[in-house]
Amino acid sequence: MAEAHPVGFQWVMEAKARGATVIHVDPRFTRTSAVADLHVPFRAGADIAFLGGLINYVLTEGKDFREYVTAFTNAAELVGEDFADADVEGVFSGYNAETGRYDPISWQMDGAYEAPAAGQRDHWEPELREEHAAFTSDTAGGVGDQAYAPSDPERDDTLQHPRCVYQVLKRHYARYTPEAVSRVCGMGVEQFLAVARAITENSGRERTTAWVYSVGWTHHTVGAQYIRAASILQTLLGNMGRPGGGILALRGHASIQGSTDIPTLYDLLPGYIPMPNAHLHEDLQSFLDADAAKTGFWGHMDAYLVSLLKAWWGDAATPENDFAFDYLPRLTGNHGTYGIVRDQIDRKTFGYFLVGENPAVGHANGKMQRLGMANLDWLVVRDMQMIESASFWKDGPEIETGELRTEDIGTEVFFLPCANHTEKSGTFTNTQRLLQWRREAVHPPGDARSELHFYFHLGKKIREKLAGSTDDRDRPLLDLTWDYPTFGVHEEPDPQSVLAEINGFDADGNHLASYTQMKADGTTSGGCWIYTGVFKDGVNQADRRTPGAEQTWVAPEWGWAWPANRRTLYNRASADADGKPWSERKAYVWWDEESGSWTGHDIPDFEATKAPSYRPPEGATVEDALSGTDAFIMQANGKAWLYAPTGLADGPMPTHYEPVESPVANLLHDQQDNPAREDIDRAWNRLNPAMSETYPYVFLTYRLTEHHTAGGMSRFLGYLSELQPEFFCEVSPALARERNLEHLGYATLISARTAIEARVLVTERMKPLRIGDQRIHQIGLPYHWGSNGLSVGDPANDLLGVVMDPNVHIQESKVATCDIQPGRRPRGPALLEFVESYRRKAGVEPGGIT
Amino acid sequence: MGVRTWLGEWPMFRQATGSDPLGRGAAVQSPRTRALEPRTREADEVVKSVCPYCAVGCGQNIYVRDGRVTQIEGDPDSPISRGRLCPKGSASTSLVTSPTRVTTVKYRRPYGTEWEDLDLDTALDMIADRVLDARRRGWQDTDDQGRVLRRTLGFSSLGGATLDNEENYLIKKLFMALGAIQVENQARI
Amino acid sequence: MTDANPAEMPERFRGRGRGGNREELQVPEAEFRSYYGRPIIKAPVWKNPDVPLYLFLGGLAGSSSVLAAMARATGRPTLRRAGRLGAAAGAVGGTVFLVHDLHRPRRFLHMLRVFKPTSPLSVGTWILSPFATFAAATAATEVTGWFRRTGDVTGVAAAVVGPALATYTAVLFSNTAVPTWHEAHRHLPILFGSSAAAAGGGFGLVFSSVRDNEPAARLAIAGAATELAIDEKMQRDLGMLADVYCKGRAKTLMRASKTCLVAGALGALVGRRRRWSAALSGLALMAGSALTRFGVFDAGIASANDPAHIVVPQRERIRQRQASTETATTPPDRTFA
Amino acid sequence: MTLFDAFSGAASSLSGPLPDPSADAGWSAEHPKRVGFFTDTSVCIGCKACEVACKEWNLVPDDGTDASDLYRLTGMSYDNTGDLGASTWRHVAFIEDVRPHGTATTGHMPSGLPALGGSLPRDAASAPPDGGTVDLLALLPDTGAHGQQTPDDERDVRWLMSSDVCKHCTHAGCLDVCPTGALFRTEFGTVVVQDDICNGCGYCVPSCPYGVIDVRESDGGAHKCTLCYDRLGEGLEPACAKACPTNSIQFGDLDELQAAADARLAELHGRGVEEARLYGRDPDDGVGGDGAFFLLLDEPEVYGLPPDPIVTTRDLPEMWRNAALTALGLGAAAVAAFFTGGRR
Repeated sequence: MAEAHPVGFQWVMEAKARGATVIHVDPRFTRTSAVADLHVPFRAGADIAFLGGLINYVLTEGKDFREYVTAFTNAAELVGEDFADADVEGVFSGYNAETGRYDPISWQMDGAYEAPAAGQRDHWEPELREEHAAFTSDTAGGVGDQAYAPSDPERDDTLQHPRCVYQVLKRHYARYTPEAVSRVCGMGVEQFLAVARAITENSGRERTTAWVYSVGWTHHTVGAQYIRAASILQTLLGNMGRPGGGILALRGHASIQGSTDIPTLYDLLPGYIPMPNAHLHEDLQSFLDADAAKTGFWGHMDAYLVSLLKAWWGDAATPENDFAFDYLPRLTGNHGTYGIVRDQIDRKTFGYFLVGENPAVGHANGKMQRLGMANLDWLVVRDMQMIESASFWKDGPEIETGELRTEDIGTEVFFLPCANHTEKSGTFTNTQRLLQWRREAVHPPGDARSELHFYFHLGKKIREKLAGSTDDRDRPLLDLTWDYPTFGVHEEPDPQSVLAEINGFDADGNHLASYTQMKADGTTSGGCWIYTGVFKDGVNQADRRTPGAEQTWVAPEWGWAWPANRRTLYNRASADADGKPWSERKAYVWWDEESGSWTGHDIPDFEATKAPSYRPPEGATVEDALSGTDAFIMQANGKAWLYAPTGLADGPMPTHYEPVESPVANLLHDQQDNPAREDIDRAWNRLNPAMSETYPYVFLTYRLTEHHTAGGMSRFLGYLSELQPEFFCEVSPALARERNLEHLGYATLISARTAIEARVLVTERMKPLRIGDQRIHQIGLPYHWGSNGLSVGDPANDLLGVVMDPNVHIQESKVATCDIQPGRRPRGPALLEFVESYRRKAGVEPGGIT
Repeated sequence: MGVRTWLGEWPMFRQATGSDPLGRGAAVQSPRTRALEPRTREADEVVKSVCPYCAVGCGQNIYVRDGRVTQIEGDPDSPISRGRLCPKGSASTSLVTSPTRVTTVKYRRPYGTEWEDLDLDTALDMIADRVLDARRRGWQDTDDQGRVLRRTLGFSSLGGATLDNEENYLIKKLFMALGAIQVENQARI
Repeated sequence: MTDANPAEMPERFRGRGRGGNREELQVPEAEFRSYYGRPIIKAPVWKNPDVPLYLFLGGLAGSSSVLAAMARATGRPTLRRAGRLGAAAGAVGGTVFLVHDLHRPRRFLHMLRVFKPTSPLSVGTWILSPFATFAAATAATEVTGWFRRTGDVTGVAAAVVGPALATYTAVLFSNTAVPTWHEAHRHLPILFGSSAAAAGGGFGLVFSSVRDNEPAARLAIAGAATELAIDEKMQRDLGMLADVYCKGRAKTLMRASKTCLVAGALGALVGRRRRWSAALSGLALMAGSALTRFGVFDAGIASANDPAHIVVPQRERIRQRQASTETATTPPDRTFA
Repeated sequence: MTLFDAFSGAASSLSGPLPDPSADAGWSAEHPKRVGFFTDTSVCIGCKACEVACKEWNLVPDDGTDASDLYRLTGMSYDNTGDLGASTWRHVAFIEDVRPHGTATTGHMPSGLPALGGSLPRDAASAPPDGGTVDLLALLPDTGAHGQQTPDDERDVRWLMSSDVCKHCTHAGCLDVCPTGALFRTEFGTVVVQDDICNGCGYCVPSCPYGVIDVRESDGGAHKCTLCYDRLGEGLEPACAKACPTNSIQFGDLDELQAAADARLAELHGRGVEEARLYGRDPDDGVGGDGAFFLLLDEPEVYGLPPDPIVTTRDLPEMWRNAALTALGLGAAAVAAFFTGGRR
């Protein structure tokens, strides 16, 4: 955190000054470790073993916060009898070895089918489940026809029933003993126990523990399950929805949170509404039936979606045409970025917009990325600097090796300069869901324009070109609401008008104040329901800047947090079942008996006047179906899920699988790696075999404080480049001895993809680990470099292959294997032969560009 | 400048006549030093902004003079950052005033070996044509089972996560209307 | 170094913390810690040969001016003429080198903004300026034959200032944080003064007739002898800080200087009366003087670049201070040598 | 105060404690309080925001003389700036300190401890200033009769970071030796170079006991931290202190900073961080105390700081005396040369 989010880290340091214990669990000793109370080094990719070990410790030692667990979680609910745990084998029931996918029907609770609040939805259309399982990667299969029946599952509030979630969980993690954790992770038993004691002693009524993670948890083939494991632990310890608790994702880009909220992601519509999959005879209602829960706040998905459709297609969206629901294109599988690149290489897709993104450096398997771009008809790059992704046809690594020739690359490239953050107004959504409005300070120079300008005018041009078209496929374009007011000589669209559209309007054209005002009858509009309220009262709430010193510590008047300006989600859980704070120290939101409403430091994430004693009547739906203790209001049953009967593609409980490229066998289960992971098996994406002697070392990629991701915003700046001027690898003295690496000399790193060179930093901060009988070396690789800019070097990401998490299709880039040798890498075609010789030795099929 | 003034500005004279005989402070201060003031004081306006690097969302104050950014500093009002910035955030002035920044359209024709210049409007028009062409070529009305797809796979987009919400919104909206499902983002990476 | 017994430390821990030149270390290795062996203070950015030559010329001019005035008084016309020209040439040449040494030479006159007794360079400027004026005026009367009486007066004035010009440069060097210079602040004035005597005397030997050159020879011999002696004492007193004189270019320069001084002094002693040997001796003495300045300059650069020169003496100082606090004696807080 | 008084040291103008250096430099009684930096390295995370913020504000050029020199790794941990200089007014040092296991509890550090106590002194590495390669391996401890290395996982590491800056000494060598008055003491008690005056004589460079100030090749002027003199007048804090994410760099009135530092030191000692110590805090030290002082977690020299700096001008009166006497001696010798032993 100190490395990549230094200013956020001030609060950690402040907590530390007030007596908090800071524990840093990281394979590397970083600048965070340097000021932590305890640094726990361990093997990259072993996080679930570690977290599972902590869960096991909590359960076997009875350290869970029992009142919290019984009040707010599904611990007491019984899992269906069909469920079979992963156990020694490491595979849950429902796995289909042929398709490599799970059918989650056997994971269901006893007597109830619950819709997930996120993740793998659209499971519920009976006649389509087999088709789904066969060829949609998004859907892990369907379940039975009782899908819509909201019913309470069987439960045992004593938590003793062998099939209750608590016991299932306990059994699942029983094998994750401290000794097992020590063996798998390479950390000492005492070290593990120190962490276990620290977090359990620091959780409960009086104290809370927070977990903070970044892409070190998400860049794995089991990434989603890493986060699940942490959420199970935090829920058991009662650390969710409470001040000083939570699982905090430190996101790495100014508005990457916003990019998921208003997603430029293929599988989502704004506000986490799933994109519709292709089905026979699907209409709006059947989509909602399949994707939306009937209870909890997702029960209003109809209002959110209809308002969205109204925002996009205005008067053309009518009850008669299902509010233009058919205008939305349909998914049939994985169209994530790596699949797109595969299709580019296969010449199935022809054009590509790169908008402030530099995949030639920043994405796993750079060769694959560049090869994709070289096979396009046209490429539009919008950036401030001449990044590698714009100039790959000229100076990419494949030009040097002769794999590609400039004269043979047919890609037409448009480089359009873009405006920077001072040259346009708009909102970023930061890592804590806070929208902050930036005001334009200066006009962009030359041809530089904002993305708002570019896409607005591109849309206008396209609509002009199609004007008068009678082709049905052009209706969505021609009916689109696309008339934003513009200003200035460049006709810049007014970003406030866009934000206002996102916020939404009622039938009279008034700004909506809350998503609870949204209706499914077409009388309201709103582009992203979770952002509704950001333009409450016609005021740009994201532009509020009451100084921090002039308001409470929660600072509700700085910017605007979704939803409804709540700063901590599910904060109803900061009070006990009766609505009283768990402790004075940790009071945050509580039930005020006198006024008959929830109150506190934050805006309650709960219906304001629903008393703790409220119990839903039979047949209640949406929020009415949630009781006064159901704090997790987006969940269909209002409970935090210790066991996830649905929503995940790779199991209801996190299970330790080795990274695909691992130097060791899975010591906890027979199954070596995630059986449901996604591969791209192509010559340009060869994988190192597990436990390969040819590629014996683990490497991990990361950022440095002094640079920013793929370097487009840092490698071109002198003040930053001089601080970290060259690409380097970090190795332990032991590895340096083993491979004759010289400090400040060059090393060549080799994987089945390619070989790259880096300067060597020999440092005691890298530690070899003992895993079983093996000594495992880990190599650190900051990934910021490319061929352009002031500070140059080989891209570390070129070393990586692409293999993905099945839930979110994110690549495993935080751990892989390689070899390392002293000296510089071969140049030109010799590099290809060098890499091929390694593949031969490792028994990997021939690779490269074929 | 009269002799008196000149003499009065001569540090030796001030050494001899003033309170700084050793010539270490007040006596040797130059007129230019005396007139020194922070360049932020000359700013025409101070614009509230947010750091464009990571997602902590530190507040920034942008100092502008004559339509140019002269300084970017942390916004002390921000309850998130309290006026502080990391090295990248502190380099924001360099970022926005970078001399290597490309500010005109560059065009590489198919099989070309060099960049060419292109008018922005022409570029936009060419891109619109290419979008429509790729959309047509990649169009799918239904799949082989007759399921309605109503989409195109002809082109795709990959956005960085430093885009504004409003920008992402327009991208998503336009692509959905085009039937283009392949919209992706750094958030996937 | 109070928290560990060096004897218990592995050999490799006891590095000098320095990259090169280990082979020439003649002093016992001292244990010290440093930041990657990097220098702690900054070495002078003064230019070479500008500054050593300025020092040499200043010394030559200063002593020559006295010789000239005395020669005028005692009726030694060739020595007078040589001294006057030497003083003027030294002053003008020195000024040129001093200005050239500046990284912003056009601002030379900024030196005249202030008079700072804390700055040897400021004081030196205020010495050099009048001296150069007097010496140049004197030399002008000498050459042209005009205003001889005025020339005699300015000659005396120059002679009054001259010795200061010759010795202030010692303060210039020793009033720095460069250990080998600073800790020699008792020796350097004598070294530079005697070196100036050798240079001025040598100049007189070269350019005056054998009839007039005896005072020059005496001054030069005395200067050379004193210089050799004080150099010896300085290096002894400097202790480990003298190691910079025992290696690298400074070692070569100082050895050459000694050779020249000894040869020149001997030559002056026995060969003063022959024009050619007097001239040769004079040249040797001047060379010796110049080489000393170059040697001291180089030694200072090497000292500044050696973190051991900062850390070891300062640690020792701290140790002695602590020891004296414990035993209630006066702390020897300045010198460690 | 007369020139004579001042120079003779009677007014503590050259060394020793000096409560008000601004007044000593002729500023009137209404001058502002002395300001400074307290850099608490125990909370430094080595982010280098200070380096960048300083350069952005002061428009300091990239460091190094040419491009090949500029963007080169030094191999000194994450420090690629090397040291303070004309174009580096804040410099963050990184020290990777290794000690064998057992000098502290495994991996356990008391709360508030950035590192373990009780260290085996050593150089972090030996990087020659000329940029050659460094043999880090040679510095690793040997154990055992057969030269077996201590297993890597049985050594502990701590990583010290510290943002160095001009000390703005009470008795500033650079200021005292400056012959033009370019360097001067401001009304805030700080030491600043006036670039319009400096003629690049370079005297300040070797006169700084900390190796702070240097002459920049590109413009020939001497440069160093100004403590953002231009900002102070407007009531703004210096750019580095403002940016510092963890408040490792604290700016304020010197007396308040000293009190804060004393409290912090006591707190750390109370937590068992025995190796914490203040550096430059003591008005009785060789420079009369620093305007910018530090809390360090190891010996100063480990951070590249002199352990016991003394301002060179402390000895100046004696030097002048010696030089004057020698000058008299030289004059006398030259005169004597004309009389000794009569004329032959």
